[in-house]
Amino acid sequence: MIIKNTSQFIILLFSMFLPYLTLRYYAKQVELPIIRELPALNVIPEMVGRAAEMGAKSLWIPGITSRVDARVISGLSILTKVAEEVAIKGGEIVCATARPVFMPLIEDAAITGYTAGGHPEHKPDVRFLTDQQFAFCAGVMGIIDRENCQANFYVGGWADEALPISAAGLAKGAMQIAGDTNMYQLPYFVCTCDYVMIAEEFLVSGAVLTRDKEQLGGIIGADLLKYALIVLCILGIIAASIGSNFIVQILSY
Amino acid sequence: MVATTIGPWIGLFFTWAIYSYLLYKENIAFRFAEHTFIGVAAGINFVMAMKTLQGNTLQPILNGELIYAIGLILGIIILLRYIKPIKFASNWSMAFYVGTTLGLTISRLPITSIIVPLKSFFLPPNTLDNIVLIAGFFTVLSYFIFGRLPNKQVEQARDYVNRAGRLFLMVTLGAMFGASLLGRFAMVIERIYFTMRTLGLAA
Amino acid sequence: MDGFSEGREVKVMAQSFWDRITDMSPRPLYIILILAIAFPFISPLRIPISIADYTKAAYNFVESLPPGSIVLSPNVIEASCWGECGYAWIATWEHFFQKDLKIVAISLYKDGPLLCERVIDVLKSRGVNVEYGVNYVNLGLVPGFNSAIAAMVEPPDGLHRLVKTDYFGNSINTLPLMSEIKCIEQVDLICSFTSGWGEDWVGLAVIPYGAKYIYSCIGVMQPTLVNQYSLKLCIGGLAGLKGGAEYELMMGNPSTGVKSMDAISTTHALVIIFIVVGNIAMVFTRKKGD
Amino acid sequence: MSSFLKIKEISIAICALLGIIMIGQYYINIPAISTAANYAQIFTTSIAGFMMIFGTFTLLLYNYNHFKKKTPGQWYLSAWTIFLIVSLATIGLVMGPDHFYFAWMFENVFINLDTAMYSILGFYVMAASWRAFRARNIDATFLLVSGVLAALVNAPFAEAIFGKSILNVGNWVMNVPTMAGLRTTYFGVALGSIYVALRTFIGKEIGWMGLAKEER
Repeated sequence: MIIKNTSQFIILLFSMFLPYLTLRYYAKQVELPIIRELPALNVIPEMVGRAAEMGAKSLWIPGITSRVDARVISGLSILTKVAEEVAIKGGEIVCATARPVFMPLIEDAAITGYTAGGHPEHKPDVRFLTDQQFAFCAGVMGIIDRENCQANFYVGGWADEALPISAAGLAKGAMQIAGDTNMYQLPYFVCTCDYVMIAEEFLVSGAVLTRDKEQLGGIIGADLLKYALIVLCILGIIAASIGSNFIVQILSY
Repeated sequence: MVATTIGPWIGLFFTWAIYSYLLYKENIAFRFAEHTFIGVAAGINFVMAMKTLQGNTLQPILNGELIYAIGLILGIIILLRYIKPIKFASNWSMAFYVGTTLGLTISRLPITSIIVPLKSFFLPPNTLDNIVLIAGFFTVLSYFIFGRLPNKQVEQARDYVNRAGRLFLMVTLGAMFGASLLGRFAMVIERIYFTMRTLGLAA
Repeated sequence: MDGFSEGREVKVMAQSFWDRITDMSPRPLYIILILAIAFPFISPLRIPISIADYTKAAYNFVESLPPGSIVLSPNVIEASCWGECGYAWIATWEHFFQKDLKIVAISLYKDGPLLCERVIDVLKSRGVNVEYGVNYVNLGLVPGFNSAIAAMVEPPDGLHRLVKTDYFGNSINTLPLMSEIKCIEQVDLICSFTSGWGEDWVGLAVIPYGAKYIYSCIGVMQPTLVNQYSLKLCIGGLAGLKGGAEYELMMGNPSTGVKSMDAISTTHALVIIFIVVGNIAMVFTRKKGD
Repeated sequence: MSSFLKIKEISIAICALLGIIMIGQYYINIPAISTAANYAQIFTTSIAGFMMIFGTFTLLLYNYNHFKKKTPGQWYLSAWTIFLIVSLATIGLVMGPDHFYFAWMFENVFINLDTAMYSILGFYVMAASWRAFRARNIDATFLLVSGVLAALVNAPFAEAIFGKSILNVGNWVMNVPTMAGLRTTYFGVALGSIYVALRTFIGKEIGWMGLAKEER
């Protein structure tokens, strides 16, 4: 037979093309697919308002990752939302990065947010500190300390600099949100931040904010695959309870 | 017994130049150590890369196996990025690299990350362990389903399921946090042991 | 000062004590950490170490291998992970040489070849019989991660297509050991030292070819090792420094790994005490309604 | 002709073709594909080698600019970095990496620096355990209880003081709820990676083309 590992091949094809089909379907629809409530997005206006009342600043950092991947793109869409809130409620944002190549992207995202908030004339404060991990850590901790940042957003691709920076923000009593797909830095964020977007929840939050119809369509496609996994698991549990491994044989065909 | 050769003492200087950043503040010794680290790392990186290219790409071509020339040409194209007019060519080699790496990764994901973990949940719910495992599967998977269900009541019930799923994730993250302590402290222990051995305070 | 105000005053003083503790500079804590590590090296506590089942499984499988079996030992590890995987590396390789197995070492990250030679130097200083080209070969660096793995395991002679010269520049045709191994089919055991997930070897070698795989990882990857062991994707593994110490104990010659475990005890005890005290401080400062 | 070569569709086609060959190697029973895939993987390792060299040139250029512009407080450090790279590279290539100077620099300078640099986080964890690891909400409470139990499993003193029971509880938490959560996250990661790969093969995801931004 020309096809080997058939069941795996079927799963691969479904995983590749089902989200693409739903993407095409929703691209033609007028309204957006409805996504469940994401608590982190509701907290942003409250955080920025609190910082504005205290006369403090908001701080946005995409982590130290060097590639513009899905995590950084989600982080940028969150920056646009924060900039919109700052334009409405007042206050200021400081954006610090370790990658010069990100700076134009950050400026664009911030200006888009300011314009949406009705203040296109605001100038975003974007700073490139250094590309060395621990020197970047020290730089950001200095900003948190000196410039009293009370609404901190750590959304992007993080590594070992996550703990020292978020702990410094916590020590200043700031409200903090974090988001990353790197499961090894999330435990530190859970302890130091008020809300943490875990793995896919972070990427979806970015898509919801940008109202990207295509990406949201793809997410609905992935949901259908997960429902399929749930059905398969229920059948598997029933099969295991009555002692047959019918499902297991299908999956290893 | 105190270290007799100069090597360990150089290592001691660099170790505590790095730690001076913690115990004191950023200073010239730390920045000197940092730049030494960057320089030596790049030097080793370059030599290792040249050795593998010379041994495993160039050598076979000289021995007559000309198919390896394709790898050599694709590699040289990467270096063309510095020449402005033909900079676009370096994308072809990147495309070759990304296509192979991505294709290999996703070709094995259905078995390693979907079928095998899924089969591990096919358990009769007759023991506590099995019930907790099955509950973990359904609640965490529900947490990662983002489309809102049309039915209001079902969606409210799902909020509680998602809440339980998030707590399962917290236990997983906690275990990773607990295990990471073993890793973090092992590195510090090795540095302190090296320091004591060099100073002759430990065998 | 009536009882009530006195009690309130004590409470205010207690809260300001906790506030001062909370806002304390971290530097004294760094000194405490250094002392907590140095102390057991001066006067060892010798706390008994219990051995994890995946470490026992790895040891017993190596014991069951007949002499002359071939072990493919890849590594994806930075030099900084020496404190974690170094002792496990020395202990496992020493066991392989004791059992007259043959080690083919290949590195997928730049520090690997030099670390392999560092392990061999330690073993030679312990009088282990290492004959280069006969029972040990260092194939040097092959970059590209999963592309390199997929290329070397491919039958009939993937390894000979991928690697033409070893780390010292000798052609592989001049090495007797390399004539005995052409691809994954001649490999009796894969013992991988990695700071990564180890998923590549499972997807590219264990599942397609049924290879036997020991996953020696860094501490933070312990949950991944527990997962692979319970799903029977690996036959055993070593979790960072603790795995190295356990393997040294099973080999019967405790060395640096076992010595360091006392310091693991003191540091872990310190962190747990600080977490508990920190949470108590939080309860007190929260009572102030902040 | 040259403008035709510049279009990015060529790169996307190459990327998709290689992806299909890799998938074909595992799923389609045609020996020719397996051989083609094997050689494609070998060429990828060659490209990876050249990318390492490219990284070193970029670093040399970065430090040379600092040195030429005499950036205050930086230029002499950049000069030292350049000296190290060039000296190690020439000796490593001419005399071979098992030459005394190369091995000595690795053994006494690099390993010590690399380990010291990465061990800094151990100090941060110790300081943070004091101020940051607080059970401020239910999520953090579950995380800290599970984290402390996992730490007690790894630390020999726990069994010496609390006996075998603490080990059993810790191992149960590590083997049952943790595995349930960890394995279920694999599904999301796998589906996400497969979907991103498809978007890359059809040209919607071109972040990797960062090398030549003009042609995006």
